[in-house]
Amino acid sequence: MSETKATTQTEPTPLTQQQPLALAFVNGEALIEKPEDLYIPPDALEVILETFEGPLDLLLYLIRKQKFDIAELPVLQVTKQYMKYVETMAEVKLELAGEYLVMAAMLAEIKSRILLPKLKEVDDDENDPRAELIRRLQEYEKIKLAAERLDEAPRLERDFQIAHACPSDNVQPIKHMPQVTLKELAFAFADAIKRAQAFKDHKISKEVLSTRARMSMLMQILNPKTFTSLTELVDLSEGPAGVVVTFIAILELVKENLVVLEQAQPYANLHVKLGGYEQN
Amino acid sequence: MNKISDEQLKQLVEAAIFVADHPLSIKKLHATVLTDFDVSNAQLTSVLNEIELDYAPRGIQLVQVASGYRFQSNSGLGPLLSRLWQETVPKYSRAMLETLSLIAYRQPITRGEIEEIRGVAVSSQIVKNLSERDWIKIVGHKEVPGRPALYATTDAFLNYFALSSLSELPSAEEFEGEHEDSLQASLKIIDDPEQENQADQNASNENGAIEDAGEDITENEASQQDNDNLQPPTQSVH
Amino acid sequence: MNKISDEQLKQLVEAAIFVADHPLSIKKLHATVLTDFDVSNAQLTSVLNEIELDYAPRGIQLVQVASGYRFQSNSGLGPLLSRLWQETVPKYSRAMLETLSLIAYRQPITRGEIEEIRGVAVSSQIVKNLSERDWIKIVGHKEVPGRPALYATTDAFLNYFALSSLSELPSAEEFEGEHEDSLQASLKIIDDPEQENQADQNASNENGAIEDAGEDITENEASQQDNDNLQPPTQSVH
Repeated sequence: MSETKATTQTEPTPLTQQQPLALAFVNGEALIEKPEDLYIPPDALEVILETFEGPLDLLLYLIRKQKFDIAELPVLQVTKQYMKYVETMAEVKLELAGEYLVMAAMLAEIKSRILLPKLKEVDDDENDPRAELIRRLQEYEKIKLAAERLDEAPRLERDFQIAHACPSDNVQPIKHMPQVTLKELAFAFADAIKRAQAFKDHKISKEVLSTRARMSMLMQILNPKTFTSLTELVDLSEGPAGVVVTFIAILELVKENLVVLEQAQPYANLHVKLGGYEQN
Repeated sequence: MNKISDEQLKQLVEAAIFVADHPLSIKKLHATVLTDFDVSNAQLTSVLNEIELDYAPRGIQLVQVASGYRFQSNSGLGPLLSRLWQETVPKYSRAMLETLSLIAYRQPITRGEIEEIRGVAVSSQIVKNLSERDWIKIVGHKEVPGRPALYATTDAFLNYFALSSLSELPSAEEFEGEHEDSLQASLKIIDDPEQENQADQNASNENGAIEDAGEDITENEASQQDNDNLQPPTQSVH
Repeated sequence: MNKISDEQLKQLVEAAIFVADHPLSIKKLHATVLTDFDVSNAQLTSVLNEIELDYAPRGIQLVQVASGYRFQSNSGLGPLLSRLWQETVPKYSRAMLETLSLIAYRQPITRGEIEEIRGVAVSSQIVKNLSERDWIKIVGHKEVPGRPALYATTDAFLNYFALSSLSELPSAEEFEGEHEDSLQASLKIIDDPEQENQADQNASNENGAIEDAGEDITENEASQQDNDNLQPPTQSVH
């Protein structure tokens, strides 16, 4: 900024001057084209910036716009223009600026190395940051073009659709049923019987409170006409286990669609009667 | 193993490809509809070639994509056929296409590597979208600190673009030629400080008006501090 | 209104019917893909007839159903094409096998009786699956409150297990030797005290944790798999 300010102070130029002039030299030839995008109203800029995919994209645009070669990387001109974009960007879209600022710093560094003969001698061949930037620009441009090409390539939905025919009615999926051996069957039976006996040996009053038996009992207590309150069905003398069995038996009956369970409102008492829910 | 005539084989293979839910590979054809028949790969390939030729003058064609053979409408009919659907065809953003292209051409690649080449962060949304479309998948992890995921494209990606393999993508080298630059010649010019200075002077002198207009606006609207932050070390040069 | 050649019309109509999600009526064709073209109904019908004839010798046919035209595979190919959709039903659960065995060995039996022996409810799905496989059927009702269904096995069940009568159902004892052998084999690794100690030592040396042989093996396999995952991506690319 102060760089340009200095220029302005020493050589004030009227703002209206706009005739086309050689702006740069490409391969030794003067380039006479006014880059019309040098000044963009900030409002428009915001929109334009959104179309750039990042600092490399913006840089590529500036280079291509003026028909420079990437490999020539006219650092001085491009840096100036780039800075303008970045400055405006910093105003309108601060959160975007991070990546762009890194590039700005890199451009500035490259520029300084070109302009300072001393630094240039030291650095010369090895480790030229400009070479690295050229490599990155070329690499990015390749991908940019590849993406454009991919976008143009014929694709499903937009350019073609899959052609299908319906299978005739007699096409039915084939189910492969699992294989079962007699041995598995015999052992399954033996295991079930062994376990049943183990239950019996361990006595258990659970047998007394079998869910099935309780379900049958409930079926006999309940009637299909009137609702019975859940509290009437629970026998507190059976203890917590009895309450649980009764409750499970009711749920089991509901599952089998043999009783209807109703509740007027949340936390209200539950009522049960014989009958099923409408099957849908 | 039963025998099947060429005519029957052609009908069966054609119908199978038409009714299947997914493209059918030669292997899949053997394992399903041809399982009872004694059909050589050569015989099958020749029948597929015949079918391809049969459909050449028609509105649809037999194509080989990554996961097998399928029929699809001619690309030229796309815009007309799209009238069959209410929805508009999805468009993909440049960020998405560039990310996808990088994964396609440079796979397996990490997110960090994509960001390095594109010069901007890759949004999680893009990676998520591409994964949800089943166009990319994680194929492993790079053995560097953080073990970042390595991405690659899928067969579904190739199917979508009607490609049978990645080698059918335009070669990356083609893009290099598009703006053929002679690196040698250009470096010579840039290395010549006089010319570079001259060009710079030209630019600042003759273009000063337009540039200044831009600068003024920037300076007015941005705080001095912001400008200092932006200021590269170049200011000492002039 | 644009003109369209008979050849183009045929291609377009054919492709439209092939790619549409539903059968296409003449009206729908006019309203969608033909909307810009000056095509009479007679012209369209004649093109549809032509397409129908074109496909007569092929594996699929143009057919007219209530809602319009569609392509459909020849019904003669139905049984072969069915092989494109094969589904493997998962292995039967323990509950399923025990239920089946109780019906086989204790028939006729009610669901309640099975539940009493097994100590848990028999899911309706199990009864449904066994009935669908045609291995069990209801042979009557028990004359107790609720008149529960009595289940028995079918002839199809006997045929599957190659039994001529239920009396041939083996007892578990007949397999007893085999059962123990297989059990012993599976327990062998853990039963071998020396091996376990060795594994134990390895585990403690390597990561200070005490792990048994089984876990150690799993860990090795897991890391092997991880390495494998890293390799293929580059190969699968080409």
